[in-house]
Amino acid sequence: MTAGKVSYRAPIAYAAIGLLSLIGFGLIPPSGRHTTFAISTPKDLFTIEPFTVPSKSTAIVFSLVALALAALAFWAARKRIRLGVWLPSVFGLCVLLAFLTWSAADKANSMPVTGLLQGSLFLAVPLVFGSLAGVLCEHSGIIDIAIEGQLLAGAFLAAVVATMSHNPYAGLIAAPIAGALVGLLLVLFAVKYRVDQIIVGVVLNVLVVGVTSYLFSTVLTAHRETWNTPPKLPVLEIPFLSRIPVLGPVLFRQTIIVYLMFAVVIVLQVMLFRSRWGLRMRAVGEHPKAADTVGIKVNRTRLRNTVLGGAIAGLGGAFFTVAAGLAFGKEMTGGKGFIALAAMILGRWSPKGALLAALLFGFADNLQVVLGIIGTPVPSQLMLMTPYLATIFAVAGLVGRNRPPASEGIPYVK
Amino acid sequence: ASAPSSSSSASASKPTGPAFKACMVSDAGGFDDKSFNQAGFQGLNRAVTELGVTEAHAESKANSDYVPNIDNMIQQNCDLTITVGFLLADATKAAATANPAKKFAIIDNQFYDADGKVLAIANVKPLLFDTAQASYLAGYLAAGVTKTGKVATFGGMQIGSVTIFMDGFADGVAKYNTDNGKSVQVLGWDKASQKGSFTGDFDDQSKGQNVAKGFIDAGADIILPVAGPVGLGAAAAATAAGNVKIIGVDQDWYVTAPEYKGIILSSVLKQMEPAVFDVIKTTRDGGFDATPYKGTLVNNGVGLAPYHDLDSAVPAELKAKIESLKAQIVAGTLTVTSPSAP
Amino acid sequence: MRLELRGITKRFGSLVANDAIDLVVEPGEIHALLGENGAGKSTLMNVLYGFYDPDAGQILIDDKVVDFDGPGDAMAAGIGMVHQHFMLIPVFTVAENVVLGHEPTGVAGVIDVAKARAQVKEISDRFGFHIDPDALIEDLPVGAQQRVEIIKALSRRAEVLILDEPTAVLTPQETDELIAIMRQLKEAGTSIVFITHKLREVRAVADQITVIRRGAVVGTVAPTTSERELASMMVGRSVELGVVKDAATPGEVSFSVRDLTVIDAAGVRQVDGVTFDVARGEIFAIAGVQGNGQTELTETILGLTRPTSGSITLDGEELVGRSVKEVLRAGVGYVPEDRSTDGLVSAFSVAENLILDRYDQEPFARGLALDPVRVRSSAVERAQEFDVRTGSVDDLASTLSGGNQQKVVLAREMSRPLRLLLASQPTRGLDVGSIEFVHRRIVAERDVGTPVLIVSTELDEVLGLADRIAVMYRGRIIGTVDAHTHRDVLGLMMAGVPHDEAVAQAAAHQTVLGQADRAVETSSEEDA
Amino acid sequence: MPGVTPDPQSARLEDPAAETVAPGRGAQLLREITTGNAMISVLAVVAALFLGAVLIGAADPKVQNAATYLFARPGDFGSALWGAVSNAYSALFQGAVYDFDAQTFARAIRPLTETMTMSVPLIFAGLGLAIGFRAGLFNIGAQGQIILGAIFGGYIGFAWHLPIGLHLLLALIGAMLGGAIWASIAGVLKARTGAHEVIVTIMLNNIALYLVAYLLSLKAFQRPGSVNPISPFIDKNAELPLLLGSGFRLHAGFLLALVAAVGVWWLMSRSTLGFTFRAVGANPHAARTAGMSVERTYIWVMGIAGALAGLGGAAQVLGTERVLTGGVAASFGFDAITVALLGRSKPLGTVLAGLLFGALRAGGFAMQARTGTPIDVVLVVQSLIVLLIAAPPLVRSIFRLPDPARAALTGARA
Ligand SMILES: Nc1ncnc2c1ncn2[C@@H]1O[C@H](COP(=O)(O)OP(=O)(O)OP(=O)(O)O)[C@@H](O)[C@H]1O
Ligand SMILES: Nc1ncnc2c1ncn2[C@@H]1O[C@H](COP(=O)(O)OP(=O)(O)OP(=O)(O)O)[C@@H](O)[C@H]1O
Ligand SMILES: [Mg+2]
Ligand SMILES: [Mg+2]
Repeated sequence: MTAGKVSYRAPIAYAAIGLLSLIGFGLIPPSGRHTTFAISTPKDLFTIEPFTVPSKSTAIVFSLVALALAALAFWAARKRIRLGVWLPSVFGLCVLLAFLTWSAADKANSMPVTGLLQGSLFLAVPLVFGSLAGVLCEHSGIIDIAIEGQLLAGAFLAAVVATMSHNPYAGLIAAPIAGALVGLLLVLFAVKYRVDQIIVGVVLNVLVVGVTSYLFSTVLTAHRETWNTPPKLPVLEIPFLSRIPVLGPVLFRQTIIVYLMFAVVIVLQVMLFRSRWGLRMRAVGEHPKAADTVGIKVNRTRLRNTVLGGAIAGLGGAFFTVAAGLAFGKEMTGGKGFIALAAMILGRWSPKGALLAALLFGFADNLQVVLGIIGTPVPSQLMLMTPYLATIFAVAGLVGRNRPPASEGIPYVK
Repeated sequence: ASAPSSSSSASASKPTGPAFKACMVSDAGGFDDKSFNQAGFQGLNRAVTELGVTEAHAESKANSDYVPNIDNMIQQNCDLTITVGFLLADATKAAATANPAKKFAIIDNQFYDADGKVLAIANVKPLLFDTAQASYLAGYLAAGVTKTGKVATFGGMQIGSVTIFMDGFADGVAKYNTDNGKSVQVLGWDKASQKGSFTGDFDDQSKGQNVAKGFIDAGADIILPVAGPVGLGAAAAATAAGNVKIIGVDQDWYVTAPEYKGIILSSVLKQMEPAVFDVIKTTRDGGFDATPYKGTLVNNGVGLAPYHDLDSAVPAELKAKIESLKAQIVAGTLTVTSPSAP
Repeated sequence: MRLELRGITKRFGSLVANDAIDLVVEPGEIHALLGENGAGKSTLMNVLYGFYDPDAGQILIDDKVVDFDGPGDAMAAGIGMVHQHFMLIPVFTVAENVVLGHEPTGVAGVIDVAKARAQVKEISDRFGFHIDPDALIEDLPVGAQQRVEIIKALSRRAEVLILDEPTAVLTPQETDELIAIMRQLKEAGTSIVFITHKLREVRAVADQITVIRRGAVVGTVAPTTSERELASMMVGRSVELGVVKDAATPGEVSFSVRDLTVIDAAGVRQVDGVTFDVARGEIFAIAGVQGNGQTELTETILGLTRPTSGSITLDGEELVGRSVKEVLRAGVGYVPEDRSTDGLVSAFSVAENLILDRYDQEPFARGLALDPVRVRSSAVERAQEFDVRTGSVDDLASTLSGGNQQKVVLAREMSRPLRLLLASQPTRGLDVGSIEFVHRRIVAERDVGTPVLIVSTELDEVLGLADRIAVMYRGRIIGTVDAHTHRDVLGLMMAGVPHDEAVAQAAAHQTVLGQADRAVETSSEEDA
Repeated sequence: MPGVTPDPQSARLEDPAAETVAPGRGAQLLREITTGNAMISVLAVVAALFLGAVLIGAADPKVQNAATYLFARPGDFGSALWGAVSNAYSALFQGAVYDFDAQTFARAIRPLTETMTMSVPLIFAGLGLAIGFRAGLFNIGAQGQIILGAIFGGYIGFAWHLPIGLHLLLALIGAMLGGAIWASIAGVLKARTGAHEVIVTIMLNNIALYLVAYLLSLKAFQRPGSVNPISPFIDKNAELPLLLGSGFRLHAGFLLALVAAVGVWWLMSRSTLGFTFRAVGANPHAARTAGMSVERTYIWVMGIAGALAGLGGAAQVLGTERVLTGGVAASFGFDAITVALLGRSKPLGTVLAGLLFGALRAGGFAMQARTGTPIDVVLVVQSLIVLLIAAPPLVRSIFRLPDPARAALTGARA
């Protein structure tokens, strides 16, 4: 028998990936190729000129750093020392940079670093809102499969209200109402009638698709000008900050919905784990009977938080229409609600985690787009798999077992 | 509103001859897909108003819906059933064989036998569009108008009726480059290897927006999105970027998406509405024949939409050159090829 | 505060859990509520605590009728309750659990953690609990969880404190401390309702004893009533209180554990070089406070956990490295410490539970096919033999009372030829009647020559059943003693005091229950 | 009853059902029907149809028109509404069960056979999911597993040319294998790394979609001479034979589905493997303590669930569609979640729920074609039916039926 239960799974994975990176991106490709990275955007404070690096040696260097980190992980596992999240993060970054260097080698177009990050955030926005909704619902004990429906309902109402009022901000206020309504239906059926929460969620998604598509084909299409030409939310540039290279365009040159997203993540992260409201909600999701015995109204708590969760997802729905400046379209959320659900689990039911998981997915998705743009030999259908493969890899390789709120999905009966 | 008199409400049907029923089955995109289902459906509606025919229509949500929807149309005694898209080909063929007395038309599909030879079915009329011809002109146009030397195109899903646009576009740009010794670059599609950028579906407009933004970041200033409603996302991205133009597809986006009219350079027209209208009209008048209709620049079945507001952005000699290219294609001295061409 | 319950009736469907119960708790009184499993004690208290609405009857506080709409109202009225099954949230810290429902908050409802911590510390210090306010509940041993529950109730300034079977999980010393706390609270004017099955404890602390049987009050008596009398009031017949058994006739050693060490994922040595032997026809008991490595030890023997080093042999065969299935097939009968999570599938019928570890073997299965007729007929036999009280063997295990559930586990594990019986907490939560039965069966298994290994935190059980006793502390066996060792000595050893020192300390300082024990011994001598 | 003293109070506390003889299987079924589960389902459909009527009325141009002069001639509105709704629902019935307007008997009963045809993939996939649900695995990957089954079964079907009998058999086995492999990925990852099956199956669904799109872009999967993503026809020898001749689409897949349902019943309630599945689902700790391998069970369960879903895919390519396309799975995999849950994860329930969904689909086509009711309204009506069937208490309160909760409590102990 070897030393007890020390797990070498992660170090082995790191080593294997590092090695693959070294061979695949570094050693095998021909030498003499160059990769250009573009950093700056026109409005930046100062310009960082696109710079070119020799592809092969750069990839080798990054891979070697990754391998060194793998060795460190082995050592730490042996000594039973816990290394923080920085290790997987830095490791991932190194492998990624090796990969980017390899994939953009000798391309006519440079690798647009800022655009890559900007797009990642853009694609992540609805996922973040969706998973935050899931976080709220599940912490109070309700499984929210209806995120997709909440996003779609939010997108719909935001478009209609913004069009009617000629004010995108009005749409932003309306969207949460639509999402909350879906949340209300969910919690009503789940709590009052004790219907299996997954059935309700799945069915509500269909219901929302049905209702919005119906209204779209009838009302919205017939009178497009009056109903479905939402004005776009303006981009609010934060003075000075928005002109910092890379960070500025990514973080500070956004519409209000992105700022709201960060605000909601921070507020929820704090409130969920530090406030009375959060404590009570989590108590209800973990052990409703215990909550009941200290005088917390279990079902009322579930109701409120599921509705609130729905509202947050609804707000995320506004992203598809008023924030993006698009008219509503049938089923325009395209399955993002399910990805959001996955992001919530991947983020271990925490707002912070949801943000990171959504960003990971957004990044993988946008990487695929950017590679498509600068030209890639891989067929489009296979490229489109990237974000899903990345997510599976993340959940299987990095995250592993995680624990949902203990009482989710179970109706509370005294 | 006031109540109509009871006599008029009793006789709602139009008094024209023996009733002719024209029907249509959409593919999974639905009739408001901002693309060929919608255009075809407009043709049907025009036939109802102008010819007084009766109609029935069924929207499909999935591949499994085609057979039952077509069958229901037959049960509805449709004289002519128009099916939209190659995915309905097998179902249409089966229904046509089982119901030789009924007439059918199918958009964007040609039948082949087991050896890959074109197959004619006596009661099915294929309605085909060689959109590569029109997008060839669009490519030439884009290459002539671009300031950055980069133009782009992307698709919804990688299927023939999408990539045919992209093939023509790429060839048009290439032609411009050879004619003028320039090196305008096409992002998002490589005709030779048939590889490029796709959003993966025809629903999620934000993906189109993101892809377009990627192109814009990479320096493209004219984009041809071949992705139905997802293309509107590209228009939104172009609007946000400021100096980027869009070339629409299928219909004239200047008309169908007026909120973006300021950036619509032109559109690659696929004239399904008149084609559908015509086939209904001739069938009603007893003139049905199964020879494929092929929309080309010759018969104006495909074409390039007017430049509208951006007319001034197109130099006169470029306009002239495009006209002459069109004439050459019409005359047959210039052929536009695509692996996906009908 | 004077508390009175008048004519409380509570039904669950057609089951009358409380039938017109009257009860008066005077201010500053320790009132014991005694009754068998399922007698309706917890139900009554849950009514009092506002958790259930009674179907009939009234609650009076200081002679005024009150109407509770939920536990919140009851708490506001000064009633606190420590539930039988702890109402603690495993993933929360102690402080969070304590303040839940009445959180001290600052801006925007953010909890004032410092204040919460201080609250815990203050009460913890007052009673000498030694509870870290920032510890997670799931990391705490049950005894500590219990103290958290008490802190929780006290932090709301309860004037009436209901303790529902608080001693079921405590060591004698801990029980002693609890009794001291109860007395301390009583001094301060708090009334206490104290629920238990343990007659010894009742007689040691109660001012009044009310006995409940099958939902109705049998009588209220003084603590001077003899144990035998109380037991027969509870059960409705006379019961044997001690374990009746002949002296052991140990054969050769057949089960040995050598230098067994288990280090868990977090690097903690849960089992630390444990060595012992069990002979045929001998009951070897491992005593110890919960959380001292017993769980890991039994799980390692069963093959659920891989040891870091050491060996386990049964009749000379090495068990380390074998799967659970192989260990069971080698003839190990295993009664897990927690029947509801590890012993039973509550959504399965009694019959299915009776074949849980043999469902794929003859005669229950042929190839892939189960033989439902055999399964059922064998289940009927087992149920009869082990006196499992159920309507039918097709009933779900979840509908059985805890005692009967435990009998199902025993019936399953003891109905095949065994080469080792390994039972953890075999009678946890059972009433006197069921305990008597379970003990008889274990002794019978010993008497046919099976080595028996009992792991128990219950001193009475260890003392009554065992032929030899080992005490486990922090993963080590700190001493092996014979079955006649005094409970106070064992109690001290369970707290980590080595044997010799324990003997000395015990002589100098007797526990309340130890004293009660001696009193019983002398009185029964007088009886005789 | 053994060992109970004849105490007058004991009758009250002891199980009252102990006196009655345990009812046999037949009596139990009878009781289930008479205690109103069937009744509730019927009423649920009635209530849902009533709610749907509102939408149908709102969608109907005649009704809209009459509504504009509602107060002038309310009778018009009433008759228009009645006309629209009765037409729509009779079309639904005629499309799903029996077409009394049909010229021939064959045409008249064709709808029923269509319903059965539509139900085949739902039953297959639903059975697979049901096994997972009972083993505690929330597999929502039926969509991807259907696709993989269709790819494998379809490829063998059109690319190989084998003797009659053997060809079909191999194609079916291939489909099972395809589905099983796909599902096992989630099973293995869960067993080995603890990766949450919900995330993995969602991701695998998306990957499968792109995988089939990719394969269909290859010459090997396309028809000769065509570049469209559509496969050649399945060989005659690999087709699932039609049951009622060429006038009907009903094929042997339906019988296979019924056989599969019986098989699943046997597996789950009469086999040792099913015993393990149920034990692991109900209490993995106890299962592990009893010597079962929880990890191996996860892999088995997913494998079998995937094989069943794969058969669903085979039923589509080899039976109903007879070609492989990218959309071969339609939304069967998602609908199957509701089918399985609505059928309470029991084989008979799943078959019945599958037939209900099949009927709603088949009827939906007729409703759309005959009355012009938008297909989205059909979706809405469908989801309402499911919600109401799943929520008996709601139906009871709508129809003011007595609450049988008390009776049920005593019933449950029997
Ligand atoms: N929520 C409930 N639903 C149905 N029956 C219940 C419920 N709670 C308790 N009972 C039943 O009521 C009776 C009394 O239970 P109660 O928990 O009050 O017993 P107890 O005296 O506390 O027993 P123990 O000593 O085991 O704690 C039991 O038969 C029990 O099964
Ligand atoms: N949910 C229920 N519905 C109906 N009857 C129940 C239910 N739960 C328990 N019972 C019945 O109530 C009686 C006592 O069960 P319970 O589990 O409450 O006992 P208990 O008080 O916990 O006993 P033990 O001390 O042995 O654990 C049993 O006869 C059981 O059949
Ligand atoms: Mg109990
Ligand atoms: Mg109790």
